[in-house]
Amino acid sequence: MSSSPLLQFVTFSSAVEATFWHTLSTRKIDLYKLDDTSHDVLGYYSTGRTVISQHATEASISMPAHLCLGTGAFDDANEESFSRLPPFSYPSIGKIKNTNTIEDFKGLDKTSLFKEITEQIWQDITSGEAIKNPYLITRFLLLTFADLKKYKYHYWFGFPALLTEPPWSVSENGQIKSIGDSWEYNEIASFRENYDLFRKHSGANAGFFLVKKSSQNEFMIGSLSEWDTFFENCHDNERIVGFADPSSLLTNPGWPLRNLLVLLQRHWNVHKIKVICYREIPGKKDISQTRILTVEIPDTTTISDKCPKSVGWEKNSQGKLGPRSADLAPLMDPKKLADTSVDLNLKLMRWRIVPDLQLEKIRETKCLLLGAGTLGCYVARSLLGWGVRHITFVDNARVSFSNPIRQPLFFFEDCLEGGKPKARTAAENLKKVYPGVITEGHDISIPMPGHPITSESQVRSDVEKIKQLVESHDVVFLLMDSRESRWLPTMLGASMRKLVINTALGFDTYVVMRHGVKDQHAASKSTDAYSSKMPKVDHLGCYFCNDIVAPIDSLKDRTLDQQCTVTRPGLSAIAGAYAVELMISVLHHEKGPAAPADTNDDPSSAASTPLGIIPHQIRGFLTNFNNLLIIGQAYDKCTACSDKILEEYKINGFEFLKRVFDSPTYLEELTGLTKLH
Amino acid sequence: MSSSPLLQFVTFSSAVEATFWHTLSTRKIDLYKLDDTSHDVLGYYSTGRTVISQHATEASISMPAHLCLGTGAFDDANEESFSRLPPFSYPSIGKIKNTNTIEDFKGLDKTSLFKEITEQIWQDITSGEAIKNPYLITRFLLLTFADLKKYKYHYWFGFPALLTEPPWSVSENGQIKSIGDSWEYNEIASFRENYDLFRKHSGANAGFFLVKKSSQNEFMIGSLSEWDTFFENCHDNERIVGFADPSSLLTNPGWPLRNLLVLLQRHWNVHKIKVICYREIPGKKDISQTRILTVEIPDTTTISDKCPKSVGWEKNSQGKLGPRSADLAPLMDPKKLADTSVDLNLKLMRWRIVPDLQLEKIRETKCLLLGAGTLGCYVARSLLGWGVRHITFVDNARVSFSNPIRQPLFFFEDCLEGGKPKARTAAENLKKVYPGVITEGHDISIPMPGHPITSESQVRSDVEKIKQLVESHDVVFLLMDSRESRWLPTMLGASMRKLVINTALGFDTYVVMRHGVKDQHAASKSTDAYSSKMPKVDHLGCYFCNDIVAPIDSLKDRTLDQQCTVTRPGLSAIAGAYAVELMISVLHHEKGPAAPADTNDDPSSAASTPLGIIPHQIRGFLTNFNNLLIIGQAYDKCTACSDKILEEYKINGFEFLKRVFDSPTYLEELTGLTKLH
Amino acid sequence: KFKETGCITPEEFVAAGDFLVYKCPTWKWESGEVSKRRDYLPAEKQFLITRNVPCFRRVKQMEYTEEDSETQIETENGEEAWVATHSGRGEDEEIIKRNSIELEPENDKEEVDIPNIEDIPDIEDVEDGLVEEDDPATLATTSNVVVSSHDDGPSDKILQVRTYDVFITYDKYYQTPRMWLYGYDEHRRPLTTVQIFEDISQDYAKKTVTIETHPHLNMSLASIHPCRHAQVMKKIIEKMNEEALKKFELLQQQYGNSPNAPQAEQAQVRVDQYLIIFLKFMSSVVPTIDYDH
Amino acid sequence: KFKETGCITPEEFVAAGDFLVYKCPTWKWESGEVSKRRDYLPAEKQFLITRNVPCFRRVKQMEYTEEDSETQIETENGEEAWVATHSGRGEDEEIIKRNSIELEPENDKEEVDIPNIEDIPDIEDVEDGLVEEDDPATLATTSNVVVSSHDDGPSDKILQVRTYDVFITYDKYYQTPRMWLYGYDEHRRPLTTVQIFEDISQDYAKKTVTIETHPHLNMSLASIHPCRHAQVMKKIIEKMNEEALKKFELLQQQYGNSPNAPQAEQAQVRVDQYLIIFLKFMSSVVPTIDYDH
Ligand SMILES: [Zn+2]
Ligand SMILES: [Zn+2]
Repeated sequence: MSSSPLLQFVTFSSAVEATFWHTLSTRKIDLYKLDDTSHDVLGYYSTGRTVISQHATEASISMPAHLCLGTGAFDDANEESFSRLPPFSYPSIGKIKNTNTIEDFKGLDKTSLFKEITEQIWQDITSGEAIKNPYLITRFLLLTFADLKKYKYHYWFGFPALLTEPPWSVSENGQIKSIGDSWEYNEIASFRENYDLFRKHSGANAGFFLVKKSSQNEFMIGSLSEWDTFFENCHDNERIVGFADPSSLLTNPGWPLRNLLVLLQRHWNVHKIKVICYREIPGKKDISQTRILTVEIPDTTTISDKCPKSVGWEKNSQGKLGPRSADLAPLMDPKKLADTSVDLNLKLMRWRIVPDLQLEKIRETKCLLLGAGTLGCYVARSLLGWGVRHITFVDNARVSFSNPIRQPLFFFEDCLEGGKPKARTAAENLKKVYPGVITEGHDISIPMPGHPITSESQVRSDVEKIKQLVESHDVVFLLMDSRESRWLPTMLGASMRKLVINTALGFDTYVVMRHGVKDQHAASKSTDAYSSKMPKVDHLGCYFCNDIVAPIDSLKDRTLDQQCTVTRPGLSAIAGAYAVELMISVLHHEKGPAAPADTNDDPSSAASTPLGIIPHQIRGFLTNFNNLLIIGQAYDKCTACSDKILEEYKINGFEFLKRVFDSPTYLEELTGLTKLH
Repeated sequence: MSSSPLLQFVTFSSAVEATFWHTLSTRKIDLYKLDDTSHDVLGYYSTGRTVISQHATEASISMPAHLCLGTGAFDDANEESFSRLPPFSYPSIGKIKNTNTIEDFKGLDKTSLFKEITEQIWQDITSGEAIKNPYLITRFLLLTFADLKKYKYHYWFGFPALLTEPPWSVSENGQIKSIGDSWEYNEIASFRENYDLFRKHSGANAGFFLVKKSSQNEFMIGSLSEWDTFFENCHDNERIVGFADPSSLLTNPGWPLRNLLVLLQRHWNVHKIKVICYREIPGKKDISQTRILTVEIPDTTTISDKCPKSVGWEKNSQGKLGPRSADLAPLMDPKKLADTSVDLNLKLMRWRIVPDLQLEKIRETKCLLLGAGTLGCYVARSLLGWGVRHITFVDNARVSFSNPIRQPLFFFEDCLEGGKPKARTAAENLKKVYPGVITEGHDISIPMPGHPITSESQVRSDVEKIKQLVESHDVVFLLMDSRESRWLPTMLGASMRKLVINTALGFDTYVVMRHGVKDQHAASKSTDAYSSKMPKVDHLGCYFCNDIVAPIDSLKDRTLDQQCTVTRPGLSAIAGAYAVELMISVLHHEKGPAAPADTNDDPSSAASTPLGIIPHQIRGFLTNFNNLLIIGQAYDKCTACSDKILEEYKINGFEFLKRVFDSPTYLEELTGLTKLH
Repeated sequence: KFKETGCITPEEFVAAGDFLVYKCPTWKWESGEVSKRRDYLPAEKQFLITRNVPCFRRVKQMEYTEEDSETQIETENGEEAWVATHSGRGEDEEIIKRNSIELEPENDKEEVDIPNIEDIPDIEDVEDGLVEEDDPATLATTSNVVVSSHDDGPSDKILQVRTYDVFITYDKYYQTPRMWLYGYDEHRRPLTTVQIFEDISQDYAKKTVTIETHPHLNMSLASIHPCRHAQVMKKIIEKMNEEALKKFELLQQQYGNSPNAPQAEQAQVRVDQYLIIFLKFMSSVVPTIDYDH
Repeated sequence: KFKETGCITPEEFVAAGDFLVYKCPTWKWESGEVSKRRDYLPAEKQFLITRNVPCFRRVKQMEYTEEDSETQIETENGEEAWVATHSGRGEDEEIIKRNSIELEPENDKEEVDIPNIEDIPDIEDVEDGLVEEDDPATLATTSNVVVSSHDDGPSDKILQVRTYDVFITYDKYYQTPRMWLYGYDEHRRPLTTVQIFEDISQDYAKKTVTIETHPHLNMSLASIHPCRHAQVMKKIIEKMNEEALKKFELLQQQYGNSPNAPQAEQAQVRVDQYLIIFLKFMSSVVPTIDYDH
């Protein structure tokens, strides 16, 4: 007898549904609040399942013995809630202790909590309650701490199994057979049919049952409470107990059998009995994975009235005794959800239409928006739509009452008490649209040619800041409402070879353009594939290239009045969107900012990017609802991008700028424009 | 003596600066809170001013005797705060009692409050304090209630004047002369110069002074406290008192003289004295309006130690004893300010560029936006920019996490907990942009052809609601993301002859169009000026006019996938803005929705509206950054706008619609499209 | 009419759901949140769910065997099509096995990486002084694999696998069912979107997987967007009917004019079979998620 | 340089402000809100103000007399120009008179209309039991006009008129001064924007009047937008210098080569006179607001 191999049981593996955590969070917030007393929870398990390999030499693949908790876990345990459990499952009652803090969780007296459940099981066994309701012997303990802010859940299950001393072993030399190896086909069928009937009527207690063979070689099923009558005429070795076995291993029954055996020993002094480990393929009327074995302990073994010791703490994912964690943030943290949704939405474009779409490049492109007015707001919105994550605003104005209706990042509220600073407010509101955006606003006024310096230290630091901003961004958008303020960033952009996108509005006309950057490789590659295709423009111009006066006096230029700007309201939405789409297209050209310009004169020529052509200047006319694409050559006397200017800036730095700001004519003198007048 | 005419005094007229109310509000909120104890306030007045008419027969025009309260009114009364008063002004100390409620204000024991100030003045007179600081005799009372929510201020001034019994009369038969009629030119000059010197040194008390003629025929100035020494060698009739006279009337001195005379009588037993009513034109060294008179009371008149009676409540604008009100809302209520600012900004367009701009018509145009997604949001934004006040949204979706980055009326916050309903949220957020907008959102799903009805009562009420909405709006925007949902509003719009603007997006293409409305007068006016100019299209088509299948299956139409929509992010901003600009232009055409279509083929032809041409369809291509204007003729077998359909709807109403929703082929059968297949 | 359009009405959805639950009882009707109930569906039959569906391997680990019948379904415009690969997938489970070895170290690596979030190390390091009785009757477990060998049979092991909760809702707009997925890793931790994508047929399905709020639950889940469902279902049903017709004709030849001869209609797909077919179709999108159909 | 551009620096603004305050002492420097102080201006000289400026009539009531010299200032592009009408406006005050009669009933009507806001009727109806001593020494007042007649002179009356607080700030962007207005009606009630517009030259000025937050106060005011100020100021100064030069040449002819002869520079506009000129220019925009300049 002592040679019989020891019976080893498969422990439960907890399987908590996301909805359980969700419900716990809701209850914690709405119901429990700071109350951390224990509550009952209703779990369930199903019978084990094995996928048997086709190759007999290899091991079969088994599913763990899951004990599950779902949405309905907090319902009171009764017939109705049992009936809402998934089909083919068996209930298990647990006690959940959810702490308020992680420290409380760590500090819990786990041993005594575990002992409490153990004693409850023992109590139900000794009182006979477990005979009426055997499902009570699968009681479990669940310790949790819900980090509601991070959507993170720490938990630890305990499945108390009462210890038997000495432990049970498998009779018949450890033989555990499949039901098919033990019984005849029609015996199995009768067993299955009778069990299905039994299950229908037993509700929560269908997981534990008695089995005996009838005179007609049929297998009859009874409930534990019927023991005496059911087994009345049976020999000891004709008595069979069955249980719904969550284990899927061929040689090991699941955890519920342990306490069942304690119950049997305690009440009917069972020392040896045949056990059916009931396993089914749900809905398929296939119970071929059911196992049959006989277990025994020495018949001298007695059981005291004292509650036995117990084991059954679940191990964590590292196989150690310790809590587990579930991170539900990806599908519950709204910010992460927003990230995912935005990401997926953008990817749809690539998956469906433009396989060459460089979403990652777009995402990482750092955009500097000079001006947070109508254009700035619309450009920021479109950039966000493209998934650009780095958006920096520069503006020195405050939000005025007439702004919000035309500037889609501001609200009435932002105008109160003299108005919030625009740049910072635009950034703040952008974050309210999409918390994942990395954005900030700088309240800097951009020094302008012919606008003499009033505080040199201030201007010096402003220039330094603007320089740093241009340097640390990839694309510079000029979206100001004055012509002069575009000069400094145009010059800086040219000197740092940044992609500069410039947008300016008239009443019903607009221009969207990119400033040229000399193609550094153009000289060496004179037979470039592009150059033959393109008009003879080897260096695209900037906003100032068409000027014959320096950008000091915008008063005459009706389209660029500050504050008094009069434009058709739809214009900035259109121009802002084109500006962004132009940027996106340029990003897809191998030469980037130095890409040559396309026109739409020749519709037959292939587009130079996967997204289409990349023009130099788009001029739009709302009176006629049309656009014109224009290419402008860089001008060697340009007051902003010509070599003379860039050279002078390189050599004299701020001193050069100071002269520009102070003298309205200095730029014209320097470039030689004065001579042309 | 009794024949001498009675001297009548001009009362003070209160003149409160807006900044005073502003400061009061701030202090009430930040400092006083619910404490309504009285506080001192510092007022000021200047001398009176008359504009003398050129025509001697006509009366001269006089300014009221203003007693002013400004920003500095709450500063403690001391040398420093006096010095901050406006130039050429004299201080006056008041007591302000600001109540918490209008009921408190009404219930104030005004008589006793007034008496309190009266007694304070009397106290200062009897104690001699008023000799040292004569400005104390101009003490006043101010009762206020500040309605902080409405920026409305109720107030009542009391300027206590102690009564003399019998009253003072004007000697010399009531003669009151101008200084020029009384004195020589250099006497006046010496008086003016000495007074300026005196004023420089007397600070707050410069408003009351003594005058005597020196041996050099120069007029010397002294302070009240110098009375005994100053007038030591003067005859009674050489004694002159002067005061800064807020009155500008030729025959009536101002209020401060009353209490001054009481003071003189009380301390020096004055019964008759010459008075200089000092009046200047500020900064002009012109005191020619100064008046001189002699006043007297019977020398038997005595004055008791008891505080005399007093008068001096200010009358309200209706000339009755009662409080006044100041409404600061127009320039302090942020909502009104926003209204004004927005209005002015729009008017700038008309004033500067388009004199024929019909801002009022635009403002009153009621716009129905079917769809509150990317297009709906952008269209609403542009409408707001144009000053449209009536914007109604219809949508049945909820805000999802991927929405806010592309739909500029939604925020991350709106996505939480399953997302807020889009239509209502769009309306709410639009109000946050501009509280003056009249907007609402309806959570209605638009029934679609070939989408069978699941709940007839629901669909019946939805249809009814949509019908009412189309009816009660002037313009219907179709901004949905599915083709089929456009059918019902297209049909309704056609049957009610509404302006329908339809916008649909592809990946990088879009169409913005207006649905045609038959020109009801076209038949009678066949030689219409327009018709000769226009292409031979007598009735513009709708969105479905090009179809040869009914709008039941949009699954094939890649550009119109619901939710899975893939478009370049800039597209909706552009298309939405064009849609609104198209609407604005159409509103400026005399025929409105029935206006014929322009193309931009012939740039020489004059634009048909002050804002430019009005095309039928704008098709945009982002790959080429260009637009195409297209004109489409109405199709007599159109499933949405043809006479057959409209007729059928007119006759059978909802029964017709039900058949359309239930049967995917009914529309094609009805119009005869089936035969063409 | 579902044969012509591929769409079904709410009533048909309920009928097909009832049939699914009858045929595959692991599926279950649920009522969801009361506030989110749709009135065109019975209160107790708002959506279908099956829980703890195992998913043994990732799509990329799936090998194409010759038995796989590829059901290419062409769309009119000849563009991307739904390919019902592996619709004939059967017991080619040896792949699982072969992969399970290479899979484990990968997972182990992942596990070591997981507790790198602020407070987990504390938690996992707790150990807590908690020591359990040494119990020989408890089957020892190592990491995520339990191997129990005995003399007279093959050794078997518990493979910790991914599991999914699978939902089917009715989409009112598209008039088709819609599938939703919630996945758990080998340690029952919720899967991230990126991880879920490993179980979705890369080339085709990903294009229409979105994360959205479940219409009946307060949760966001991955969902196969139904924008092409009707189209595909129509094709599949047509194909099935054609094949059934061929079979029927063969049978009729055998029966001749016998009164027992089967009726043509019997061979045709019934609307209550819609969800069974739908799940077959979905199994080309999520070929490794082993739900019952 | 201000002659070339019409612009001035902050320093020049302060100098011109000081000169204005010296010449027209009703103007006063103020410091405004501490938090809104601009560091390019002295703390105590942030902006200029003059208070209680009378405004006797509305612009539309203003009649053009032959004495009015219209100073048409043309802009390059020949479009709308600032017209300095009434720059020679003097004592044509009879208009006020003539209008004051027709104006009163208008105002009376307005007054009756004003208390139509919810709680005012109560307030104005209060009467409150408050009865004052009958006092013969108080000059009786009726509505908004007080008429006091005496035997030996013309009767005169107090005309309740509109008054304005007028502010001048420095605009950093345009480098010009900027004028702000806050108006009160005959009963000292703040004017609405529409009312203020009645005092602004309709044809020209309105186009650039905006309501904005005062840069140094926490209030919103009507402001003449400075976008054309520099241009106009330049023209005016040029014209003045031309005229001064002509005058100077005339004088020089008289003086001959005398050492007492005036120097040409003396005839030229100095920068500290800028604000005086500016106010003259502004008086074409707000011709009836009678501030000191
Ligand atoms: Zn350039
Ligand atoms: Zn049509």
